Amino acid sequence: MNTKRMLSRANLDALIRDLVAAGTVVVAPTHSSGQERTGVTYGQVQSPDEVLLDGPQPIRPLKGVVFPPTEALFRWRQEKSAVKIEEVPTGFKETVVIGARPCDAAGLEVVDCVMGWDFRDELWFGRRQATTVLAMACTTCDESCFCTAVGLSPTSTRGADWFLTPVDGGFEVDVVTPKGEAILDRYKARCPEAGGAAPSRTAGLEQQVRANLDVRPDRIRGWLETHFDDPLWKRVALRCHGCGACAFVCPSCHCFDIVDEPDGAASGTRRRNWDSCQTALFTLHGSGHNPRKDQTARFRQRIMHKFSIYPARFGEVLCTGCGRCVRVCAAGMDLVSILAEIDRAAQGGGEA
Amino acid sequence: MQELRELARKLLQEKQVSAILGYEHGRLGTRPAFVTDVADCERLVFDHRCVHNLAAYLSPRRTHIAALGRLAVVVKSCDARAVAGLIRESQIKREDVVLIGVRCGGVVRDAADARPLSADNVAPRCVACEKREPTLADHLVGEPKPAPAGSGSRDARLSEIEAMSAGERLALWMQLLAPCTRCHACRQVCPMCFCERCIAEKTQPTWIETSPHARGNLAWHLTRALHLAGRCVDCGECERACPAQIPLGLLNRKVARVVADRYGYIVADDPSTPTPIGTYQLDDAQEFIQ
Amino acid sequence: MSRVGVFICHCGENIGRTVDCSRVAQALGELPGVVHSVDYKYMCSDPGQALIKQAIQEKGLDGVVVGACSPHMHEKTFRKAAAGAGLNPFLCEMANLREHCSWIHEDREKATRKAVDLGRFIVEKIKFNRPLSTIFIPVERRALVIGGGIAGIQAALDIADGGREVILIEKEPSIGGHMSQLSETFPTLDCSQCILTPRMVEVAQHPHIKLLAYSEVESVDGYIGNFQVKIRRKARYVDETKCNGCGECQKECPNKKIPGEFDQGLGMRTAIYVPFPQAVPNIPVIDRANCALFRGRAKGVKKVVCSKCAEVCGRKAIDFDQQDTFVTENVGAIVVATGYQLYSIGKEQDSDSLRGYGEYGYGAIPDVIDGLQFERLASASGPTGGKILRPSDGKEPKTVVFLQCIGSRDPAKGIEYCSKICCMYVAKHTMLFHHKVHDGKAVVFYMDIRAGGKGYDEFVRRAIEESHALYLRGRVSRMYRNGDTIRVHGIDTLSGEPVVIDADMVVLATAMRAQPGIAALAQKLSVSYDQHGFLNEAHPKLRPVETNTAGVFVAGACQAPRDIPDSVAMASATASKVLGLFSKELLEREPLIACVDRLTCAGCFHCERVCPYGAVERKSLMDGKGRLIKIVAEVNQGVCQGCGTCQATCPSKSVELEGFRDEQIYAAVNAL
Amino acid sequence: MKIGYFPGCSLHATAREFDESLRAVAAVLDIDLEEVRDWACCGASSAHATSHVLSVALPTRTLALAEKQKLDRVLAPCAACYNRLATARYALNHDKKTAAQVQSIVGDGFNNSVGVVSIAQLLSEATAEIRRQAKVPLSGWKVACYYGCLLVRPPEVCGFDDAEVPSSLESIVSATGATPVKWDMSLECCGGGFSLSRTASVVRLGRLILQSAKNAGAQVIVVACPMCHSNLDFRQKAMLERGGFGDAMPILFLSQLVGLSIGLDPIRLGLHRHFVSTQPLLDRIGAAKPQPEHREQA
Amino acid sequence: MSAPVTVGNGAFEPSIVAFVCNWCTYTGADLAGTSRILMADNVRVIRLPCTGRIDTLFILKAFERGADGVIVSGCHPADCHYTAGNYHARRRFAIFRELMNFVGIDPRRVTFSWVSASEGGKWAEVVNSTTEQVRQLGPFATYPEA
Repeated sequence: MNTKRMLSRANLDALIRDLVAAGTVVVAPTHSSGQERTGVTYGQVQSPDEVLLDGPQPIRPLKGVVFPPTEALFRWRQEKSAVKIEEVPTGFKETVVIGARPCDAAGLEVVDCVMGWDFRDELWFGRRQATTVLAMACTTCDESCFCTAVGLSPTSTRGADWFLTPVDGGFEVDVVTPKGEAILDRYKARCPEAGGAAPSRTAGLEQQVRANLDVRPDRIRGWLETHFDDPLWKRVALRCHGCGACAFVCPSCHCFDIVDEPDGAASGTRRRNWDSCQTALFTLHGSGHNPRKDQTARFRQRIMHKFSIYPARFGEVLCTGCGRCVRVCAAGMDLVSILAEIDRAAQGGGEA
Repeated sequence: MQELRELARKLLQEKQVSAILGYEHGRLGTRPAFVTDVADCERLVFDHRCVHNLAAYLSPRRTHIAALGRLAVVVKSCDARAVAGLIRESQIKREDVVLIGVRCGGVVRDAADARPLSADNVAPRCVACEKREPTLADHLVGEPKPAPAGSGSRDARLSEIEAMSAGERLALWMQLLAPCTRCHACRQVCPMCFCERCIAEKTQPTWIETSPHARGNLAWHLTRALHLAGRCVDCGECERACPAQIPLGLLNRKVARVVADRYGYIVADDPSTPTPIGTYQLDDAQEFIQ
Repeated sequence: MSRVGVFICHCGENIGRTVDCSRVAQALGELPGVVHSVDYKYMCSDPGQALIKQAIQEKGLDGVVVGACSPHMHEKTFRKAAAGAGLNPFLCEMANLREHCSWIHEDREKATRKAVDLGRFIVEKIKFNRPLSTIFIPVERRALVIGGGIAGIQAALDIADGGREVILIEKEPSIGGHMSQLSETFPTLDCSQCILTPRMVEVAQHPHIKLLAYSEVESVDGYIGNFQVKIRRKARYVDETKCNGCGECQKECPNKKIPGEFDQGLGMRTAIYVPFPQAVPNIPVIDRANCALFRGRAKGVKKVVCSKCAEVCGRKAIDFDQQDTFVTENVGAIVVATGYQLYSIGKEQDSDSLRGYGEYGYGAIPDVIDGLQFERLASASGPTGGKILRPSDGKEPKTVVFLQCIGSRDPAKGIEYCSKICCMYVAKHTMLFHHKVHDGKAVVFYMDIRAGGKGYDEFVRRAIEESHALYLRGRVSRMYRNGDTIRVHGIDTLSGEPVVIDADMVVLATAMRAQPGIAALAQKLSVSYDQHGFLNEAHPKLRPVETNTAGVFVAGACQAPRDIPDSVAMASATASKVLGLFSKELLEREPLIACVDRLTCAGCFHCERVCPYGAVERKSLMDGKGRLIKIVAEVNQGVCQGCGTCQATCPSKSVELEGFRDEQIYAAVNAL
Repeated sequence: MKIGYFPGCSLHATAREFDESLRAVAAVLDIDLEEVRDWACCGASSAHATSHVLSVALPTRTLALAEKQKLDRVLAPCAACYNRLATARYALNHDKKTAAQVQSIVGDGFNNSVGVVSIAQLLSEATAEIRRQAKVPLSGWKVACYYGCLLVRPPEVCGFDDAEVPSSLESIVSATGATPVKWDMSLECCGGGFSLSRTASVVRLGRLILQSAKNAGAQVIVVACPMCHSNLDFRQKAMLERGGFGDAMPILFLSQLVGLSIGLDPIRLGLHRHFVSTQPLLDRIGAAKPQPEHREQA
Repeated sequence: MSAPVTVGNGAFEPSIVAFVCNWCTYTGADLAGTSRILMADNVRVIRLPCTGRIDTLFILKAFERGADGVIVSGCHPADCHYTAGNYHARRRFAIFRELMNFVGIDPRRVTFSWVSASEGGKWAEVVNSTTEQVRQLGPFATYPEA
């Protein structure tokens, strides 16, 4: 395996048409349609010209494709003396993602750990199985990106089935997984064996990202494990509104809430919806007691979970450095500088 | 700028307040700053990138901030309206906060936008803004600033939508609300959304479904706009915070205009004015009632 | 899981005819949580109620839904039945299958389906009903009576005789009201003062009555059982504790030419005066506007212009520097008996909605007077000592024309209502006139004769047959001086002939109007009033002396035009209401009121702003160490009337109206 | 100030002096009377007795013309004309059915925007100016102001002054320096249109009015209605013949009294056209003797 | 008033919820009943103490639960049993209605009316006219199945 292949832009377009024609759901970065403010987001496309491969990073992560913001778990009906449960049809449609960012692709694999841990989340894995990810090396980055600080890079192939590297005239294709092979088998004609290695257009990007933040996750984890009550938390959390937008745009945040929604007096649907640990309600007990009583505790929880707790349990940092939380934060919370500060502290540098 | 820092130092030195809530330049753009140390007053800035409405931090629900003690807050006129709202609705007492009013020449749409203020990056509400310095303030700093350049017709889009057919409007809003994931960032950053328990979180009964589907989203955004009737201070934070980039300002503006047209009520930074909800006139228009 | 019982009533054929009751019972029986569902011919009948009681006991129901008529009809009946079987009455509700279904639809199929829906709403709702218990509020067993006319006097005496303390306040210097001005009273022609004065004295001497004359209500706080009333005691400039009512001061007062209010301007009084000899309390008051001293002071004259009254007062009771004082009284009930004023006839009116009768020359022609003025002329204690003499020249009038319905029943003049008493007192006037001027001729122009009441019509007949009053059915177009007579142009609509009469005197039976300033008082009491300023009773038929504010009652002409018997009857009715209220130390209230969830209340107090009754109070929540956690809203159970406006307004729904809590309404809507 | 002018038939015939004096006075008071072009009879006093629609349509036509002429108000000096015009305007606003019928007659495009003004209203607006212009002192003149039945009634139609105790004429008379007397008959009917058909009644009613005015000490009666004027002036001889009260009493049009007070020539004011001589009045102010033109009595 | 609606060959029959105050409109509806005034059978009445208690959330929920139309009715101004509940409701619904319209929910689906305890006839008219109105507008289909 791992033979390099060449996919011309024209062939990519053709491939997309083939997939659409074959009834496969094709998801790719595209203009967020019908919005007042135009942005780029992952969305289902019907034709190649909707696809934006060299635009900015999509505003929302890829996780929605395998983990929708809301999904029905089952319907219930209360009868005279019993409650009847009806499964909701969950046919996982075959989906191909084209042009996924490495940080998004990696995100899926990172979350696999928890989804397959003590309880195997069939909904997650069902969609994972049906989804083939053709990731693509980044061609742009900004000062919020820090994938290199969490062991990834603009060219990392984690979580990708194919990895596309933009070259003149098209893309160099690395087929990374058997699932990738399967797609290849079907569409071999579209991507012939590559000739001599074409020059990648992604050179230098990695250095740029590293310049944003150059830290060691293990150092950070070490500090976190011993600084639960560090004054840093109070200070950095002050400006946090607890809006949770960071979690909702995060490719690795995966917490959800489960609600029963009646659609009548005696029937309804149980759904699960994205949730965020940044809101007070997240940990509010029925008694009215809240173990995470203020934003300091909630913000700390987020960092702890991503850089200490999750790594401790799964050996994975629950962050892929996509930088969305930094871009989206209304209060200018900047994970990059916070991690930098922690890393300095970990090296005995103390506060910045 | 120096004027602001001097004042901040004075307030801290004289122990009038234990912290200054203002703005600083972060790594990426301007952001809220909490200054408790006289030396840090140097960090304080005020310029066209200070978009945030700091009044949101004054809600008694922000226990980690209340813990700081008595605050001095830097307020633009729109922020002062929010402070007035909090006083009017008994959330804070006027004497519990020192208000540093700043003369404002408009701010940018996006705090990360480093460009100088211009017609293409100015926040639309600032162009129409008629009040460039707060009345509700203990101190007033900065030189009077001119109105920012830009097209004055911030409600052009509103009128466009009003001109559509009901069907078109419904289709439009279904599309606009579709990307909402119900993160409720709009609520969290809103200085007037200070409820102890938001109606959207009340589960017995669940008037507003928390699921980000058409039902839940419509119920939420309509109710939110209604709750802000005569209360929205038009600071644009909700729209700015929305990760899905939903134009929430349209809904708020619509309601604000209804309230102004029907009841001649404009939200101002005067805590003593009664809100249009909670008051009534015997001869309020009732053309819609049979 | 709930254990709801459903009972569908056929109401004989009333429901059964269009609604298939057994099908409804069966369908509702299918619903989760319904453990019992039957239909029956007459649920309200004793056997019907027995069915319910039996089921409650045998099946241990925790909710009862009766599908029958309107809850306005039988909710109380069935709740009582449920309570009889040991179920909390508030766990019983009705579905309206008659007024809202069987009576307004014909299609049996669709009516039946609708009936099932209506039933389902209530079944789902009742699953969230909560057992509620009556609320008890302590009662301050003292009453305030506002107004010292015959109604106020009667109410005060009845309450006091019932053994409860009464504070009676009167804005004039003396109690007695309009009745004290009357000569005789219909239909018995007994002397008004003869029957009134003893009652006035009784008030003054009653151990349980505290009389505050020359006083007005400043403000009212609190609620039924617990009112705090601030009372302004207007300065008399006479020390009540010293004055013994000898009257020397009035003899000395140099200004003796002031038209007296009590004589309706027909007689004169002094600047320091007692309104009338039998006044209670018999203590004079100085009329600042007409007293030389105070007029001087008003002009800034330093020296004492006149102090004759003070000089002659043996007890040194005159105090020119007296100021208004305030007292606050705690009372449990308030009786409003502020009475009426007369419609003013002239062109000038105190309200834009009113028009006068310029064509009658009232004011311009001295011998055109109103009914109350005639009372004074006819009264033995009046300016003419009871002789009927006309104001212009003191001659005895031979021909007197009486006009009824002046203002009353005349929308063009702004008063649609009938003043009720005019027909009777005009008849009385004609008799008094006939008795005193035997060769006199009384002519009455009337629109209709309204003499309903015991002995009333007979009275009018006597006026016509024995006193030979000429009754003409018609109106008068205009009147003007003709020599020393008044030419009256009218029409007799029965003969269809225009009538011209040269009268020596004309008496106008003017409309009864609410007292000026009644609106202000009503607002202090938060009692509603109609467009004419008459106070609204809680229910025109069934709660005639109560108001929409619990604990505030109305008696007499402040509620509508009333004659003396009516006013006295109302007064006694209010007294019995008050005594009933005072019969227990604790007051019982229906528990369907609002209640705040302190945990989630954010203390924005929108509820406080919308509450029509000011029932929302501010409550500080402290932690264990006595530190303030937050200030939240709290509903005063005594004041809340249960409208629920607070709940609809509360952004976080932290206030719930018992009986109509969000969960109950949601469940009903959910059952759609 | 410009205002539309609707003289009506009588001001072109029996009440020429009303027209003349009014125009003369208006000129001095700086009131620009613009006659409504092609105006027609207002319908009084027979139309409303025969056909309601006609009685509204006739005045409406005139109002429509005035509207076309861009006039916002029209003055109808004759009390009857004023009453018909005002009544029509009121009917159009309050009686949809009639309005529709009339619309179909006068045609569309009429917005009923033209106000209708009586002479009493017009001059009571101008009292300040009258005072300013008053040259000839009429002090000592005792004037009975006679409104008749149409000038301020019905109130909902006229909407100015009190229908039972009016005061506008008095205010104008006071402005001229003369003294209005208080009397009882200022609103009584003069017999109006019955002048010819039931002369006896007119004479009877007229006597009551004269009598009352005399009793109140009036020396002259001021009227604002051609019909009242002809009844009280032209029929006064007959009234006097019944005896009972001494000399004749001059009957002046409101505009004539105002004219005299601002020093206009009695001839221009048409004072020579009256049956009851106005000379005694003129003597008191030493005005030139107008040449009475010869007229046959009917 | 019109005859009761009859099932016309599966033609669309709107489902309408009425939120009414206990003192005026509910009693008025009772009067319509006692007067045997026939009316459309599409309306289901939910009784509340006062229009002041009627929440905009009720209306939204009714639509979510498949109502095609809603009626909100209470005491005429100055008639409120609680003196002012209806005045507050009037403002609440004035604003709600315009916002609803702004997001494209046809305001003709929601009838607001004052119906007094003596206006049984008016209640029947409100019921019939609203039913007819909503029937013309067709089923309410704002919510694509979530």
